Amino acid sequence: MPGRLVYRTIKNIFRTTSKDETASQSQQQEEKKLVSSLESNILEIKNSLGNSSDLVIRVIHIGAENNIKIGVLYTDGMINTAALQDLLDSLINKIKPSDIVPTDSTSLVSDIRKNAVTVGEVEEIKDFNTLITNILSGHAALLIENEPQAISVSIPGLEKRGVEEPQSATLIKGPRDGFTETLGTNTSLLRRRIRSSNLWLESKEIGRVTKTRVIIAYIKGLASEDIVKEVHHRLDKINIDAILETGNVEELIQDETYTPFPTIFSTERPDAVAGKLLEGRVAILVDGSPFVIVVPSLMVEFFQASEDYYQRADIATFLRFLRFFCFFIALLAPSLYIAVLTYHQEMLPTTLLVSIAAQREGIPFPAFFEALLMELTFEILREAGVRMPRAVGQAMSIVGALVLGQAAVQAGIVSNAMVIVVSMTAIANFCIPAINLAISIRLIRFVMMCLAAVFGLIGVMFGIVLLCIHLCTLRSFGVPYTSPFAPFILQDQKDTLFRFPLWSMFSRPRLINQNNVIREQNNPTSKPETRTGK
Amino acid sequence: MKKVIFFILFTIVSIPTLSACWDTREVNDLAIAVALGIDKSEDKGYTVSVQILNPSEVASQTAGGGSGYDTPVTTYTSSGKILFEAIRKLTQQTPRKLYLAHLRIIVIGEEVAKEGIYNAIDFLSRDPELRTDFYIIVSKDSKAEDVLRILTNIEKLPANKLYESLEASSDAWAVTGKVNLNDLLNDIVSEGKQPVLTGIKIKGDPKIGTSPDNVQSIYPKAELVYDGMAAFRNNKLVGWLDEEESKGLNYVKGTVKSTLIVTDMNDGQVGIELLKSSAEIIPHFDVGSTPTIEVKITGEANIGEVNTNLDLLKDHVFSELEKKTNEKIKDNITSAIEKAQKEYKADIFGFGDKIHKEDPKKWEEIKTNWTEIFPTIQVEVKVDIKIRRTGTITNPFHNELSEE
Amino acid sequence: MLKSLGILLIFIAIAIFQIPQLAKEKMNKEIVIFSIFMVFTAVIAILKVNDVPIPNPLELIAYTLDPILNLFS
Amino acid sequence: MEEKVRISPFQLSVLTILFTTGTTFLIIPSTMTAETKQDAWVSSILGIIICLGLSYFFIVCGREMGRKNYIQYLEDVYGRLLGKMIGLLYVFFCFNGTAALLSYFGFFTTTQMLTTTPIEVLHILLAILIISVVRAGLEVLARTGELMIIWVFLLLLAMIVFLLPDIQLERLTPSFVASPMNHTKAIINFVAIAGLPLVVFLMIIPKHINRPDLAKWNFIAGTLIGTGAVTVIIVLCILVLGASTTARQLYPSYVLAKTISVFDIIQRIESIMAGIWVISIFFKTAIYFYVSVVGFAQILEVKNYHFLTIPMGMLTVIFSTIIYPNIEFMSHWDAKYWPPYLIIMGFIIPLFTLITDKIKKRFKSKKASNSTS
Repeated sequence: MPGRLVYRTIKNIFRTTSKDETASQSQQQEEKKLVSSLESNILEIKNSLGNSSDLVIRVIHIGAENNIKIGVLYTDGMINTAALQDLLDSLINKIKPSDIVPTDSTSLVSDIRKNAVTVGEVEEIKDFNTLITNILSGHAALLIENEPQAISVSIPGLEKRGVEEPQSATLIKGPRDGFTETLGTNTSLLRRRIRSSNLWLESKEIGRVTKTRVIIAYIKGLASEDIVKEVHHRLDKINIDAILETGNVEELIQDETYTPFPTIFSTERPDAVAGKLLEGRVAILVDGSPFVIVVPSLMVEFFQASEDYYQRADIATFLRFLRFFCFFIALLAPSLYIAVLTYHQEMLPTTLLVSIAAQREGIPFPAFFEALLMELTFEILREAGVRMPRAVGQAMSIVGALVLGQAAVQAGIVSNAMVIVVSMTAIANFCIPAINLAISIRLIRFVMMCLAAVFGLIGVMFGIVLLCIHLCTLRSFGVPYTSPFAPFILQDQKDTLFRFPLWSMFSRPRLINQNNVIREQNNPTSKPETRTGK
Repeated sequence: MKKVIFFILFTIVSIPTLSACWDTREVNDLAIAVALGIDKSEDKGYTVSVQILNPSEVASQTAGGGSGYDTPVTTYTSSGKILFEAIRKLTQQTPRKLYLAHLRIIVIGEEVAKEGIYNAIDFLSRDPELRTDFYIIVSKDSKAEDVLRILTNIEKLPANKLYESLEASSDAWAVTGKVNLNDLLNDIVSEGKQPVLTGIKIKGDPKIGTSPDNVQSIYPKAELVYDGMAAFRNNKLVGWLDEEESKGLNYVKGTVKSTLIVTDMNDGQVGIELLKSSAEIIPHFDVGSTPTIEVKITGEANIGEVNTNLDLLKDHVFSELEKKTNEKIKDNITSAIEKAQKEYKADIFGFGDKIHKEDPKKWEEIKTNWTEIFPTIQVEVKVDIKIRRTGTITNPFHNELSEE
Repeated sequence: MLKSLGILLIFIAIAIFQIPQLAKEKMNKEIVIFSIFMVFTAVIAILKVNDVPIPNPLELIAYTLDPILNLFS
Repeated sequence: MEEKVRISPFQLSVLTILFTTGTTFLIIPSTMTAETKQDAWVSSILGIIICLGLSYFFIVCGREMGRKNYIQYLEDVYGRLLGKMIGLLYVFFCFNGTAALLSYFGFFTTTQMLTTTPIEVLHILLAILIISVVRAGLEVLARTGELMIIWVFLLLLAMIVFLLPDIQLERLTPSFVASPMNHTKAIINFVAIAGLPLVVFLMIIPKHINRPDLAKWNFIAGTLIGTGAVTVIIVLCILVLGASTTARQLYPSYVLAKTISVFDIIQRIESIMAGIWVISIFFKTAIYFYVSVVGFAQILEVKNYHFLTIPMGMLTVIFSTIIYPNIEFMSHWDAKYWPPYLIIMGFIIPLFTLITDKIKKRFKSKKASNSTS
């Protein structure tokens, strides 16, 4: 059993390191209370932040004889300066000397809190750790001389991007706002669309170091309690130092890691998220990322663009079909080409066979390597195109199209037909609205090509069956990934391959939503009453 | 963990398989055969000739281009005791691996046809590479080998030329028959029907036909022409039907899509274009043990050409034309039937089959000596063609000319 | 010889991955059954690769069915 | 061993359809037309009726079984030892079935598509599929079936539509000439290949069905659709190829696909049409394999069956090359021994078990009523 041994040791190595880290972390976090001396409090904070340059400390005197020393601490750039100005103004001007009785120690803090602080959320804090965390997340801390507690005023004012059109999912018809990196903005975008008291937003903090705020959004009564519970459970289980993007959360809570398919839907579009919430799904928003993930998600969702719902039903259905078709092209075109060209030449009409044979005359590679070469070249081109500065893009396409396409054909390295197949595959790949699914297809395509090279069409069929088996084993938060095709649910077919008119989609997806299935009632077609010809 | 096991299993299996791709054949490593000829060789075996196309020449867009002319096809010949041996032996000559899936046409030499085509057919239907969608024809007065050596114009591939012109002549002139492997097999196996195959003839000098000169001149010195049909009995060729008889045969078989019938009328000719026709074979069993057969042809026709002085719009003209057309068709059919009955004793019309279908019990009785009975049976032919339209003009110009 | 070795390797690889799984769930009986089964299969596989004739199960069925069929005919 | 997986009645129908059509599509047209020529469609329709009766019979058996699978039930009826021995017969049957189907797949692909590929590799290929799907469980198998059956039916539909121009109705004549003896033989063949193997579903119904009350009609409908599709293929073979050509072919429906030619564009697509057979053979093999593994696990009384899949799968691969040494043996065995074997396994044993159980139950209830009164 050496395998097990290796597995154990590796596991142990990982475990020990993580234990050490948590241990050191918890040592640091030992409760440290504030003391009454303002000086030493400030010093302590300064020290624990390592004299950080973005920590701003102002000491002001207020009160009747300017005898109360107050320290104001905040992080530069994390707070709203206008609000801070207001706060300082009111501290200095509004508090009349008579209001403050320096001897009454208990009421001093609450006095200031009641009278002077007019903005933001206010807390009273007694230990350093919380205080420091607050300072670092956009609070201004007020430390008062001779008081062993501090007032923390929330006046966050981050530099933020405005609401812009999302880059990853553009559309022609439909709302153009997209999520931003700010959590508050994102929740407000959702709230604006669903003005219901049933839209519940539950907050969590994940990441031992980053302490990222994560919000679980769902509609009470629509979302299945089990799934909400499961989401909480899975998020609570996360024990990691940093959450920097939604992708991190996604990877940590998904059902199955060893799959190229995305089992969690993520989008930049608030309208898409709102729509999914209304189907009874649960959204997870992560601070610092414009992507929101929605669970549970099914495979068909990755073929649905939010524009589908803003367009006529028949056109949307056509587009859906087109996308499914493109899915198959993107997945299979090169492998079918290889299979037909190396195993099933009889499938080509004689004239086509002759012209391909003539093209391939003098090409040194077998069809498989030719295809592999072109596909890899294209993947490289694409990857380079994504990471490149915009300005170079033009040059890139010239290099790609002319140098690699034209020249390679003329040099007799690849055949024209192969270039056509590869470009068709690439274009088809772009038709799939969800990028994460499109990427997984790119991966599987290579496997298919290998199978086609070894067994021809039988190999491709083998690959398809294997793919289906794999898809059927997948689940997203307990919901079978391939539903509503398998298990087949007739009512849910209205929003899969087809997009039925909205009035006919009166039920929510069955497997996701068991409690409140009916969307609308007594609302047949919205035909006007037939007019009598008067 | 499950996935890991699976992955490892998969790689273990796929590594040896990837390194050996058993059935791969690259397109550019194939010698694509488009036509196959089967002849007798001197030593009782078969000679096989294969027409292989030359992809770069066929696919080249600009003809010539200064680089000179390569023939679009090359024909190789080899012989062996059985067909398969001869084909495998061909690899000694062909530059690449022979690939037979794209065969368009198979030419059976007259000699082979006279000796029997069973052996040839067995290989053709057994080999998985071969398909069944090629046509089978018989070379007339020449070897199949020579037929495959003639270069053709316009259709660069002679095999394609043969294929296309067989289709065209069968559809528009109805003197040839499109027979593919499945049809042939069914006919050979069937007790009440004998196969017929279209014949191909070389018109002109076969020697010149093999050189590019043939296609570079506006008037080809050697041409491939379909000529009549070959009647078989028990898979052996017994004789040929000429053009008219072939047409008659096709009428009875119901395979006439469209054809032209020329009738004499008022010291001129009228061309009747047959548009659709259907045939019905009705066996009767009332008199004695030998059945009689009634053949009924019905159809519709147009007037296609009038080379005589004729007032088409008079009411009796159409019926007269119809009568003459019917007679003409009937002549064709009876001459074909007579030839089949008297000369070849081969039931190429499938009368026996029809009897089998209509009255299986009776057929059981006469099945064994059908070959003897067939020449004696009475065949009654009834033709009923209706002429419907006159084309885009009514009366011919002749009428006005003669008035002057 | 090389083939037999390869087969052994495959079987060992599978055992290495399957047995820890069973051990994790404390299925000792299953481990025993699995091992016996694997050894049996490996032996058959090696015999097969070395062209040792292996009885055909269908022959067994045919052998038992023959008397019944004779009864009817 | 306790499995809690449940499939829906619809999924049961899907599996039944795929199970009845697998291999049947490929081989039955030639065996049927060999016996009854152009009347094969008559015997296959009679065969359908018998198959429906059989599937009803299996449902009746299933009703008696309650929430047990067939092998548990056998142990119940005959006692532990005898029950296990009879159960072992079924495991043996399914094991042979799996190996034979792998062999069928190998013969088919090496004959028609990949002529020089070693047959073992193709066996291993299919074995990988069935091992992975059976490891994943019945639910995944059923769901995969739902995904794939659409393609099978689309391809089948395409084949029928594309072949419509080639149909010659007169190939069906002369009709009703085959002798009753030939009909009986053909029907026995049909039932033995399409109907009787359904006995393996006793391992699935009613135990693994989430709504056993609905399963009855779904099972019967599945049988009807499956055998109906087979009949359609038989009729199509006769109409397009003719009875004698069909009977002569090893795989007539593949030749059928070869003849497709519409507008000179949709032609030569038999390699795609092969998908029908590959998919349905895959499911039939997978179900056989599932039953053999689960049955074996049941007999050994182990906690789960998953660990048995790989060793048993490998054993099947080895035996798949032994079980049919050549096509001649295959056709001989299938013609002579398969029907009686299946009649014993698929009809006589279940019937006997059912009767024994009924008698036992009556006896028990009498005893019980006697003791109470």
